[in-house]
Amino acid sequence: MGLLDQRFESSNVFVTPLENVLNWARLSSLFQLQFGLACCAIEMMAASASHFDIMRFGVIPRATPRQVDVMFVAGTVTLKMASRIKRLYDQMPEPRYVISMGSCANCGGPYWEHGYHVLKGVDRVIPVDVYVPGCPPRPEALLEGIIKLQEKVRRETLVRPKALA
Amino acid sequence: MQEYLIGLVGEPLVAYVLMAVVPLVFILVYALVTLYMEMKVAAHIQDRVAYMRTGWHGVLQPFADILKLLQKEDIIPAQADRLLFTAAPFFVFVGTYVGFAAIPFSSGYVGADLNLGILYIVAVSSIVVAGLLMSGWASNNKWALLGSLRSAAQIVSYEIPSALAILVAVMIAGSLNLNEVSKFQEGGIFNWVVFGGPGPVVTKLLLTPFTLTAFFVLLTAGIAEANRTPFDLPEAESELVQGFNTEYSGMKFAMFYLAEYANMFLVSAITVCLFLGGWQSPFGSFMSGPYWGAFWLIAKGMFFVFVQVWMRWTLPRLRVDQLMHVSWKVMVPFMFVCIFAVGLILVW
Amino acid sequence: MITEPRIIPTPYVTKPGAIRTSTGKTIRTDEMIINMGPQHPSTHGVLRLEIVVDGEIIVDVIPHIGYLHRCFEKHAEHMTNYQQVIPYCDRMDYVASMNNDWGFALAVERMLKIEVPPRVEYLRVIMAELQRIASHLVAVGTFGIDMGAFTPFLWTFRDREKILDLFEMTCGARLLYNYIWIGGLSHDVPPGFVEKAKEFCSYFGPKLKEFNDVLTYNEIFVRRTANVGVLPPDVAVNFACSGPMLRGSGVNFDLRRDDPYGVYDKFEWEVQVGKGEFGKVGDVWDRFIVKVREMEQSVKIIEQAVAALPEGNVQAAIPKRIRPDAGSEAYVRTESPRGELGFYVVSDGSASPFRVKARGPAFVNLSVLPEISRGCMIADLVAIVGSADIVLGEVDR
Amino acid sequence: MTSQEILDTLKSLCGDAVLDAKLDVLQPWISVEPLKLAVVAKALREDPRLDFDFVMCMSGMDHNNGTLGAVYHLYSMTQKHKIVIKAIVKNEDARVASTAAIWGGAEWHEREAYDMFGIVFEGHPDLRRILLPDDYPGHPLRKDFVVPEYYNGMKVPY
Repeated sequence: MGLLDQRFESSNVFVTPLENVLNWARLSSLFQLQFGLACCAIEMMAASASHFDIMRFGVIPRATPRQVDVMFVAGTVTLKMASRIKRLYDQMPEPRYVISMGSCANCGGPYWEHGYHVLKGVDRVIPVDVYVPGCPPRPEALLEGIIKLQEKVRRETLVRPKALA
Repeated sequence: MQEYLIGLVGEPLVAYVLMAVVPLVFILVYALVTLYMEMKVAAHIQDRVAYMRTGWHGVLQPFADILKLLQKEDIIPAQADRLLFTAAPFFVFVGTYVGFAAIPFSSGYVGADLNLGILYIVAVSSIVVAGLLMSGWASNNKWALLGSLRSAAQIVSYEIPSALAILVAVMIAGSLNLNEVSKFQEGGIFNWVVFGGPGPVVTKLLLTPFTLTAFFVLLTAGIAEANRTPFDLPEAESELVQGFNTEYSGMKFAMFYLAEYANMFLVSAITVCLFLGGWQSPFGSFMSGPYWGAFWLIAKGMFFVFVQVWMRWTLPRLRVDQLMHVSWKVMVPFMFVCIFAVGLILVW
Repeated sequence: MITEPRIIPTPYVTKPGAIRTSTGKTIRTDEMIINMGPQHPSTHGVLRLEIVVDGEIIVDVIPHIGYLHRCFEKHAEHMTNYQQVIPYCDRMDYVASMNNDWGFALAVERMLKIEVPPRVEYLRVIMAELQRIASHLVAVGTFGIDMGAFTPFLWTFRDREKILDLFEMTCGARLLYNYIWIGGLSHDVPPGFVEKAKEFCSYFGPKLKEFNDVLTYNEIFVRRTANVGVLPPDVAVNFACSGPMLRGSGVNFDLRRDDPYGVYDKFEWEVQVGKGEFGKVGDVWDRFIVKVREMEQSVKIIEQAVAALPEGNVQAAIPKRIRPDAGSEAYVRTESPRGELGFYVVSDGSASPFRVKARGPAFVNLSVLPEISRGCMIADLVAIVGSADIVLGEVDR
Repeated sequence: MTSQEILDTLKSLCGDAVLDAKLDVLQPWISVEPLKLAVVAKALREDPRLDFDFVMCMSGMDHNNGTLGAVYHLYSMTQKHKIVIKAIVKNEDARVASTAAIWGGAEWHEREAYDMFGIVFEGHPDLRRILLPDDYPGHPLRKDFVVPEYYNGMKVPY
C-alpha cells in the first residue's frame, strides 16, 4: 500500500487535486521490471529500443523487483516459472501493476490445448491490470497497453472504498 | 557570506543552518537537472528522444519520478538487519553531502572555510564506504553483499591515486584550503594548475605534462569513486542485478540515487577547484566576481558531469581484477613519478 | 493455493577452503551458492544458473533450464497436419523464425522427396540470411549490455528494424512469420522487395563499421573478452557445439557448406572462424567476432541472391494432404544463426507427425557452459553466457 | 565410409551388440542391444575408421507398441559420414546404457529423454529431470500420458 492510499474517508476540495498530482506522478514514471519470458520479450526489447522508445512514457527498466511499478509478463508462463513470477510480484512494492503481454500470458495462446507445462494465463497466479493481445503483440500494441494502464492509474483515488469504511 | 548572514539573522546558529541548507538545495536542484540531462544525453547518443510526455519535452519527468518514489511502499526484507538497512542510505548521502561543505562555490560562499579543506573532503567521503558496506550486509542478499564488497574495495583503492593527484595540485598551490587554491589560480586560463599555475613560463612548461597527468588521474579516480561507468561494478546491472541497492525500494532507493548524482558533482567540483581554477573565470578579470564565480564553478562542474554521462553511455565496464590493476599498477606508480617530478621542479 | 515446487537438491556440496595470509595464519573461507536467474538481467530470458562461488571466483556452475518448456514436441504430434507445425517452429527460436521454418519444411520435404522451384530456393536463402543478420544483431547487441555498454544494443536494434520492415512487407509479421511452408513459401515477395533489400545491403555496411568502432575494438571490451571462457576445439566437438560457438573455437565447419542445402553452393562466401586475434583461439571475443563477420558474409550472400533471383512459381506441386510413408523418418539439419538446428521427424503414415524432435543448437551449446566457466569470475560468466548466444525458447522448446 | 562399411566395421568390433540394421532408407540405421550401447558407443568413438565424434541429435521415442527407443544421430567431423543408432527397450524395463561419458553432447539429451519418456540411462553422471520440475507427475511424451488436473495448486488444462 502506497503513501496516503485509502487514508481519506471522503473526497473533498483538498483530496482531489492531491490525487491528481500523485496519480500524475505514478502514471508518468512507470519503472518496468527488466524481465522477459519468451518471444514477446523480443518485442518488448524492440519497444524499448530506439525505434519505438518506450521511455517517452517514462518507462525505465530496472533489474530488481524492489524498485519497479509495473511488470510486463512478456511471454509464455510455464508451471515451473509460475511460482517464480508470483514471488517476483510479491517482491514488488505497492502500488504495483501488471501488464500481461501476448496471448500466452493472457490465456495460454497457441499452447492452450496440449501445453502440459504451460499455465493458461498468468492471471491464474497474479492479478493483471492490462491485457495486450497478439502473438506477439507489436511494440505499438505494448505502447497502447501502457496508455491504457495510464488511464487506469489516472482514475485511482485516495479515498477508502465505501465497503471498507 | 557567513558574517553577512550572522548580521542579518542575529543568531549564529540559524546562520549556520542557513549556510548548510544552501548545498542541500543545490544538490536537489542539480540532481533533478542531471536526472533529466542524463536521459536526454543518452537518448541523443542512442538515436531516440526519451521523455516526451511530462511537460515540454518531458522536463517535469524528474519531479514525477521523485513524487512517485515518495508514494512507493517502503519494504524492509524480513531477514534484513532493520537498523543498518534503514541507516545505510543516510550514511551514503551524508558522506557525500558533508563533502560539499568545503567546496568554495564562489569567492563569497564556502560552507566551511577550512584550512585542511581537501583533506577533510577525502576523509569524510570514507563514510560513504561504511554506508555501502552496511547496505550490502544488512540487505541479507547475496548480490547486494557482493556489490557492497566490490564498492568498498573500489573506493578504498581509488582514494590512493586520487589523494596523490590532489597532492600534486596542493604542492603547486601551497595550500590545502580549496578556497585558497582557487584564489591562487587567478588570472585566466593559463594560470590554472592544470597548466602549471601562475609562474614563469619555463616552470609552467615543465610542470604541464605532470599536472595534466594528475588531472586525468584525479578525474578517472573520481569517476571510479562515484561508481560510474566504466567503473560501475558495485551496481553492475548485468552482473549483480542492482548491486548494493538490490533490496531497496521507494525513498531509500532515491537516497542512493541522489547520493550518486551528488557524488558525481562532488568529484567534478574537486577536480575543478584543484586543477581548473575553481570559481575563477577563464578570461582573467573579465566576467569575474562572487556571482560569476558561482556560475563558473557550476558550469565547469556540470561540464565534467556531462563527460561522466557521456562516458557512461559509450563505454563497457571493467572487470574487478582489471579495476584493481588500473588503480594499483598504473595510476599509483604514475602519480608517484608525478609527485617526485613536481617536487623537483618546484624546489629547483 | 499455489504451493512452492519440491526441488531435488543438485549434487553439489560446498567445501570450506582456506586462504593463507602473509603471516602464515590460515583464514577459513566458505563457498557460497548464488542463484542467477530466472529473473536476472543477463541470463537472456529465463535461464537459472546455480553458481558456486568462492568470493568472486566461480567454482562450479549448474544450469537449470525448462522455465520456458512449451511442449513443442507434444504439439507437433497433435497437430492435424504437418503444415500446422510450422507456427510452433516459429515460436521455438523466436529470434530466428525463418531459419526454424526452413529447417522443419526441409525435413518434411526430404521425407516426401519434393524438389522446390528455384525461386523458392533463392527467396529462402535471402530470408534466412536476413534473419541471420537480425538474429546476430540481437546477439551482439545484448552481449554489449552484458559488458555494460548499453548504446550498441540500441544501435543494433535500430538496424534490425530495417530488416523487420523487409519481413513485414513480405508477410505482415514482425517476429514470427510462418512464411516458409512445406514445398514452398506462403506467397511471393511483394513488388519493391528486391530494391529495398539492396538498399538495406548498402545501408548496413557503414553501420556495422560504426558498431565495430564503438564496441568490438574498444580496448576495455577487448580486455574483458579476450582469453575468457576459452573453449578448446576438441571439447567443442565432443559437446557437439555448433554454429559460432564451434567456429569461434577455430573449427572450420558450417552446415551451409559441409552438409549442403538450399542454393548456398551458388554463391561466393567464406566460413568465418575464430583466429585468436587478441588471445587464445576459442575465447569470448572470437565467438563474438565470428558473429560480426558472419553478418558481413550474409550481406554478401543476400546481394548475390537478390541479383540472381529467378522468376517462377513459389509453391511446388505437393499432395493436398501430406502423408509420408509409414515408418519413414528423417533427421535434417540446417545452419541456424546459433548453429546446427536439427529436426528429427518420424511418420506413421497418418497426416500428423508421429514424433518430432527438435535439436536446438542453443540447448547443446549451453551444456558446455560448466566446462568453460569454472575458475573464472562472475563478470566472465556473464560474458560467456552472452557469447554462447542462447535463446531460451530453443533451449527449452 | 558407406553405411554398409560402417555396419561391417561395427560388427567386427562388437558383433554381439548389433541386433538389426536397415540400410536402404533415407537415413540408414543400426539397432543395438540397449545395455551394451556404451560399448558400441566407445567403439564408434574410438575406432579411427569410424571416428564418430559428433552427436548431432539424440531422441527418445515412444513407438506406441509397448516399446521405447533411444535414437542417436551420429556424425564424424573427420570422416564426414553419418549413422543412426537405435536402442529399443520395453516400457516396463526402460534401461539403456548411458553414453554421456563418451560424448559430452549426449549428456543433456539423455537427461531430456529421461524427463520426457522415463528412459533410465545407466551410468549417467547426473540423471535428473531437465525441462520439467522435479515433482511433475509422469513422462509427458509417452503416448499414454494424461495431463494432470492440478500441479502445485495451479490448474493445468485450459
